[in-house]
Amino acid sequence: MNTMSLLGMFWKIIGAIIIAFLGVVLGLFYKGIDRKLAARMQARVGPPIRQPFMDFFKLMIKENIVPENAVPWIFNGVPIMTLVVSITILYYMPIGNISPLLSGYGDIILIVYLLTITSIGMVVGGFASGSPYASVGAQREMVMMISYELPLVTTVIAIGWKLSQTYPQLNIFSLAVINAHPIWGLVGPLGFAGAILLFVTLAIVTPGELSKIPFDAPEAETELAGGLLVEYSGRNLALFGLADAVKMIVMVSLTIFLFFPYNIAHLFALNGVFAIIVDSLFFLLKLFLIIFIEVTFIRVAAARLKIDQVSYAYWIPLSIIGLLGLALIVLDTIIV
Amino acid sequence: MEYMRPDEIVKLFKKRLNESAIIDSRIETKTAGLKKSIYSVIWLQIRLENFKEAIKLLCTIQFPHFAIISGNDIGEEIELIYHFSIYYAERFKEISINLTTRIPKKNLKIPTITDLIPGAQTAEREIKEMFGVTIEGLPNLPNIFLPQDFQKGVYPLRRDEKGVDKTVRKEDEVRKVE
Amino acid sequence: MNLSNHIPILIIAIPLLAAFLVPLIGRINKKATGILTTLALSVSLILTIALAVKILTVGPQVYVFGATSPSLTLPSGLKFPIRIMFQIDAMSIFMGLITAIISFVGAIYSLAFMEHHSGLDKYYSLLLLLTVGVFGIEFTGDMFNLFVFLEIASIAAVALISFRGVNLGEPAEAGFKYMVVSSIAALIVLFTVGIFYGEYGLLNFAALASVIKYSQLDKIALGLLVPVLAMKAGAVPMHMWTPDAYSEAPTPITIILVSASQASLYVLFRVTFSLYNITLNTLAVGWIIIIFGVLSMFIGVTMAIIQKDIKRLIAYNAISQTGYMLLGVGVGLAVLANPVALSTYGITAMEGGIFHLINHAMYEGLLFLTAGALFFRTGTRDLDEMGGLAHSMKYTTIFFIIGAAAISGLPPFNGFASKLLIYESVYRFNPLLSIIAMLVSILTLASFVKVFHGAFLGPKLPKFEEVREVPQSMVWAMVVLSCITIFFGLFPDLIVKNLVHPAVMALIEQFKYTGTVLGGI
Amino acid sequence: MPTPMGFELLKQLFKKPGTNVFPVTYYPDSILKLLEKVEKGEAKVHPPVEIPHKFRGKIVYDRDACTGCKLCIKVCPAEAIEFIPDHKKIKIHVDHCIFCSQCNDICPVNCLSMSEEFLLANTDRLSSKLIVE
Amino acid sequence: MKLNKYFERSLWVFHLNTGSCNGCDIEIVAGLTPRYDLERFGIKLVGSPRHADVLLVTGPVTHKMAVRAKRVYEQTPDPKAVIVVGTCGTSGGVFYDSYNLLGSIDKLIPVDVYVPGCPVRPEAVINGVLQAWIKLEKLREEMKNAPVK
Amino acid sequence: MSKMTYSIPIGPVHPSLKEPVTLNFEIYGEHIEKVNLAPGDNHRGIEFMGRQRNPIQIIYLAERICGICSASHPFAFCRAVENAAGIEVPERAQYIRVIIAELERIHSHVLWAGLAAHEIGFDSVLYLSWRAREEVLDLLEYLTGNRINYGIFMIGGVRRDISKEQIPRVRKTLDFYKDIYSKIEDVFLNDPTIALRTKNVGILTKEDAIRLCAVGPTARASGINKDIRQDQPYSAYADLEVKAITPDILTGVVNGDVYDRVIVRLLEVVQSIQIIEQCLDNMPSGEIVAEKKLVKLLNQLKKAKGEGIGRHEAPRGEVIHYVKLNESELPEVWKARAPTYNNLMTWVPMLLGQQIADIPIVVASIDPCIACMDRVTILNKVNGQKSILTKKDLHKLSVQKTRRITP
Repeated sequence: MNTMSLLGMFWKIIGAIIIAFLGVVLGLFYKGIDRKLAARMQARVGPPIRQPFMDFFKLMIKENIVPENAVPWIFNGVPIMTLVVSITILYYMPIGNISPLLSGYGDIILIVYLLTITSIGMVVGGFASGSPYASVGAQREMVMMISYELPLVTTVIAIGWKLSQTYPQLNIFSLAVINAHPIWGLVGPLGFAGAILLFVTLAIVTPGELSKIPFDAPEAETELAGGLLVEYSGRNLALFGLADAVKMIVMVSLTIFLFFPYNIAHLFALNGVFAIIVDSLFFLLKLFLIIFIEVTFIRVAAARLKIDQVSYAYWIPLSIIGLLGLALIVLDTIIV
Repeated sequence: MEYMRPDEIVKLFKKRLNESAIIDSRIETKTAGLKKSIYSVIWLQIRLENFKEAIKLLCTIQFPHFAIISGNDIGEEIELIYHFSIYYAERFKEISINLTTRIPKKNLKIPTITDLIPGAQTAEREIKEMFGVTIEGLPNLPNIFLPQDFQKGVYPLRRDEKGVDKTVRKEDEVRKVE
Repeated sequence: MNLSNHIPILIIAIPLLAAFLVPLIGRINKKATGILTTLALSVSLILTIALAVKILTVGPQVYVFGATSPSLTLPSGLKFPIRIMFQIDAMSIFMGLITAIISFVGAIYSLAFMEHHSGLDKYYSLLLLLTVGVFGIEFTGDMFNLFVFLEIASIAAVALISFRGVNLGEPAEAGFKYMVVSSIAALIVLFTVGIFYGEYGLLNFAALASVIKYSQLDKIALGLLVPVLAMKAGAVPMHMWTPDAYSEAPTPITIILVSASQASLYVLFRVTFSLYNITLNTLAVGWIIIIFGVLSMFIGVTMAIIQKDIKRLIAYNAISQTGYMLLGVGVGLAVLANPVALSTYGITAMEGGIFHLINHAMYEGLLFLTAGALFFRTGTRDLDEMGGLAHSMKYTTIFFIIGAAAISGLPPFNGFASKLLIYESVYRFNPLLSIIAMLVSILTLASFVKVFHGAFLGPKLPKFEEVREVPQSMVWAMVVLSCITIFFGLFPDLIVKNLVHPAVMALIEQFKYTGTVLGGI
Repeated sequence: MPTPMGFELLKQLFKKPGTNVFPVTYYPDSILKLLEKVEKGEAKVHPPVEIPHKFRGKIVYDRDACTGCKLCIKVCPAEAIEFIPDHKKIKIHVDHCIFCSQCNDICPVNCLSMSEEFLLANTDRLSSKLIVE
Repeated sequence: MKLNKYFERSLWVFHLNTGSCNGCDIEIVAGLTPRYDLERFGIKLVGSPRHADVLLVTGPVTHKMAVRAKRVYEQTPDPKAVIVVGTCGTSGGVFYDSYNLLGSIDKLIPVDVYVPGCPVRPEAVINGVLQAWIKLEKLREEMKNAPVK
Repeated sequence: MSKMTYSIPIGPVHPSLKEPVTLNFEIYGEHIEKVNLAPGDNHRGIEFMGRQRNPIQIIYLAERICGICSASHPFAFCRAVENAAGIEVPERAQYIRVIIAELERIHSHVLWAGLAAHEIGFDSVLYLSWRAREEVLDLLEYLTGNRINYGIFMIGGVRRDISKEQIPRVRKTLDFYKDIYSKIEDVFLNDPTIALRTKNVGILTKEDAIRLCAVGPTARASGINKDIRQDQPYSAYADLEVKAITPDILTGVVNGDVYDRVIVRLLEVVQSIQIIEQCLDNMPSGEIVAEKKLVKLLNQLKKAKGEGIGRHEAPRGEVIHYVKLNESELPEVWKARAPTYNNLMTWVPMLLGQQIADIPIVVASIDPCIACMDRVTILNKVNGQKSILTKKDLHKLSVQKTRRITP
């Protein structure tokens, strides 16, 4: 990195800007779709798909109130930090067959940590607001973060390990590599089952990571009046909204990279620009499907769980599922 | 004890409490529906001294369902009506019993019934706050309805000088008059 | 015979001299003591850096006291190193750097922090002695001097831990605990010295390493050394002394104590790698160390989360961080005998562990310093007492955030760099290890969010109305550490390539180590 | 989720939503322009859910029939009706009216009746739209 | 106070009951349900006044709630609008002549739109929102012509 | 504050409450240590107003005690006045009254089901059930002329008849409910997440229910099969076979938790449908009101002297009105008691030991009607003498609490 030519740097910056822009736009766009679909499932017309954009622009002109108990520079800094971090994650993500902007050692672990930072951002923001509701919300977010970390990490490590067994010399944790070698191809029947378990784990971690129903205890509308965002208004709220949107993209693409990194361009013997276009489109399609399954549908088809139920669900059953998946994959490798 | 008809209940009261205790008693029977099926309401007016034992007696018949206490400011006295119903949970059996008693304004005191029927607490506190009746034996709880800083000695449902005198008239009286 | 050959002794000698000068100066002027100490330590810092450059470019250096060659020719014509000597290779100087930086920072910090205490002259001379001891442990080339320096350090440390007053309960207790622990350690070391001398008639590491044959006695020696050194390093389950000592000692001392424990960690590595190396059953010993590591990580952090005393909390986290180093190096040791595994991930793991050593010293120091700053202003270490300090102590808050982020391994701070190395190598040895490691760092994060919320966030408390930012010197001390923290975080490959990797290699390649001494013979 | 609700939702996804899109489906580009168009009759506003016969909407007053008997004032629960002594007529303040139509029932000459208009939102509660006389 | 055309396209609503009889409240909620679905217009019920753009106030103001209502109004960040739903909020309706009522809400906080009705039908609520849109758009026009300072 | 409990005020303005009421909780960890009710935010002094109005005006006042029970209060009030003045209500009117009351019950219970789902964050169910609810509202509008606050009750009868040609429409709606009902029941009783949130939450034992004089579904869910329509049948109920619904009808056991209350309400919807159908089947012909001429009625009431109570089983439980007429235009006493007035006290045993997350659903589970409940209270100040902490203290305490529960 530090030995990078000036031109390369320049291009990277351009790319960074583009990706940031794309990420935000896509995020809001998919949020719109999510809301629309949810509405349709509830037999409503629902808001227009561009609604999230309007919400954003509206919030940008709203007055930005800082409660007197809050520590202003933290209170205002956190939303920006959260947004920046979640955009940074995008730079490590290959889209279709376009290689990621940044890449180095263990991107995926880096991503896991960056995701943590976004959650921590919310937590600190909540605490910084100095309202009891926000504090309770922040504590819940904290508890949840710790709870879903184990299953998430298990999934990531398990897949990395499998790859490392097959290709010892590759730089395993770089997403590009994982993207290039789908897990399903590497494992036998046992491992296949394991991989499925791992997918389930990740699919259930995702709504928690995005704190969507049934895991939205931290922001429980009817209990905590908006939870850790209760004191936020105007610009800060808008930024949090963006961060949330981007985070959704990130989490879902994570699922895609780990489990469905397939491209279709080569099927049509395409190459060059067309390949890129086709694959990107295909990627968007995958994004849409996974979002529908992991976010929208679960969101509308479940009631909110209590925090202790959430934490139990992640610590015990889900962790067990994850570890089981790992065990199966290991077994698969040892036996074969 | 076994089911008693309204008149039997009144008799029971007359028997258990001494004659003078029951100032006035009447049994209403009402009909309903096409079949003109009958249900009855008992009105008993009881001397203040015997009031508590009347309630006790009532409780011996069956743990009564306590509804509410109505109050009325009649000149020198305040009339309280305790609305009960017994023999509920059985078709056509339920009987409403209304125990009336009058408290002289000189000495507004009445024993609490919360020791027998905890559910009556809200109602008693309400009466206390609305009519300034001292409920003896009711733990001195904070006002449930009136604020702490509510004007002392003002009891909204009183008709005498202790009631709220000026009320906020409809806000655009003025407009109307013009 | 230019001066540069004498740097090693100078590094030790200057603080030592200063240590004896300080009381004299103290008679004239209290203030001067601090200044003198700082000067002395700064000089030795500069020298250390110079030496580091030399060693990393030229190669290991052997400094023999009172002669040019360590060896002494017996009438029989047999040659073996017998003289007192320092043997400084990449690993030792790596440790030396840590100590130099930390002690220097500690000295600066003390200037303001200890201002209002009495008996400053004692304090400073003890501080210097402690530093000398630590330096010695890291530089010495033979077992016996190891014991000597160990003792020097321990005694100084004990005095310093209970410096806040023997009549006060906790400091005395903490000091006593430390005394017991370190004297046991010293005795055991002395015992092993006896064993080795009895068996081989040698004390010099290199010489020993060249002849050691992992006999029954050696096994015993190892079995004695490993736990004892782990204890000195504060690894679970022999960690009971750490929280007390760390939290009760004056903050500048605390951070030097951290580097002292790391020194004994260094000795542990030195013994296992340079002394025994592949002669021993690496897998078994490796696993033992790994288990020490995992236990420390997990128990340390879980204990940390429930603490109310900010310094104790950080201390427990220190324990759990020690676990990471043990884990990384332990994996390295476990696969030492297996060149393929070693080359694919063993070395990376060790790099992670060693790199974490210096990172840990930096951010742990930073955190302790911020904790000290809070104590300095609020006069309490109880989290429930504090609150809303971010309003008034902005810099401290920022430093704390940096430190906390680093210790919980959040990018882009140095903690992440080293932990990443550990994760992405250890999981190949055993995936579960990585999972635990990552989980632990999240828990660490949780514990620090708790501190952050408790101490800094929230409404301004009336009782802390007059609280303001800490004095210059303390701020600067923290600035130094946070700069290093961030720098290491941003350019990890630079550090790893130039500083850490050589150190790791120095550990792994035993023959080099022996060669430097015996080669001259 | 394989819950009853889950299936229900999936079914619903492909059904037509049960929404009555009054007055328009989405927010128009400019509400004022839309209203102009509606004035001109170029655009159409989707009607509300049809209201039943004998719906109690805004009150209608037949000024000539009224005899000024004040019975309506007697029963009006909301004091929405104001008597204007000098010409023995009444004035109904719709912003007070609770649409109980009690006055219609009691009026001896049936000069009061309920219309079907219920979209009474107004930026000024004293506007002439909300006063019937 | 800034305004842009997205403001009225995503009005977030905070529902404030100052002592109403529930009729209007449930009709407001009904307004969100499939039959009427206010979310079509980007209207969404939020839990905290900090997030709100519009206050939907129902009911005659009891003295107790008067304090709250004022506080909520102050907590709501600018720009904001107030829509009174129901007759009793508009003028007091049946609730007059009591010692505990403030009467209509406009005595307390500036009101933009009144929606009489007892209770209002959900369509009437939509109509009220419509009035608010018109008002806002007019306001924007003015600001474009003569930018307020 | 011994165990570092900290206090959270819920309400009067809180998204989980559609009406203002203040509950102060002392929370330890996530668990409720102490509950302190402070109702009265919604008080309008209705009984006081009642003193200055004639009975006909009071009907509409009573109607607006609560918008959701806007048939129950007039029903009870009219019965009270009739008893006091000795007015006989024509049978047809009695039947119409019952039909309206039962339609209201359907509307109220379905509404409640939706809100309950909303409280536990299950908005899809909210939408499902409220979509179903629109049907009955349309019907009520069709019969009475307004969706809510029907204004159909009149002393001595009803104001509008249900004509022959209206009946098919009614039956249509009932059929609609018969099939939508199965769907709703399926969702509520078979959804795992709903079960997770409602089972063994907010338990009210039968003893407590009796001692605290609970009424309505709240009492029935605790196993007291108390229902005025059964115990002391009035109006047309006297001719119908009404049985009080208790959860064991469906499950065989009585737990008295939120889940049981759900069951009771759902079953009562079915019951109401049956009742209405019976009413439609044997609805007698005849007058719909005792005295057509309102002026005459007013005079009659002015002359009347006497007292009477009127009771009615509202969706939420027993409503009881007491009226005393004393030969004057204005009634001397008008006392109204709504079900929530009694049920309010049951919150305390239900909420103790529950979690913060349970508050909304438990509070909602008695289907509170604060508007009803508060009609009598005068001004009220938040949380009596119990020291409600300032925002700062609150924060401070929550800070301490964080230390315990993070993570």
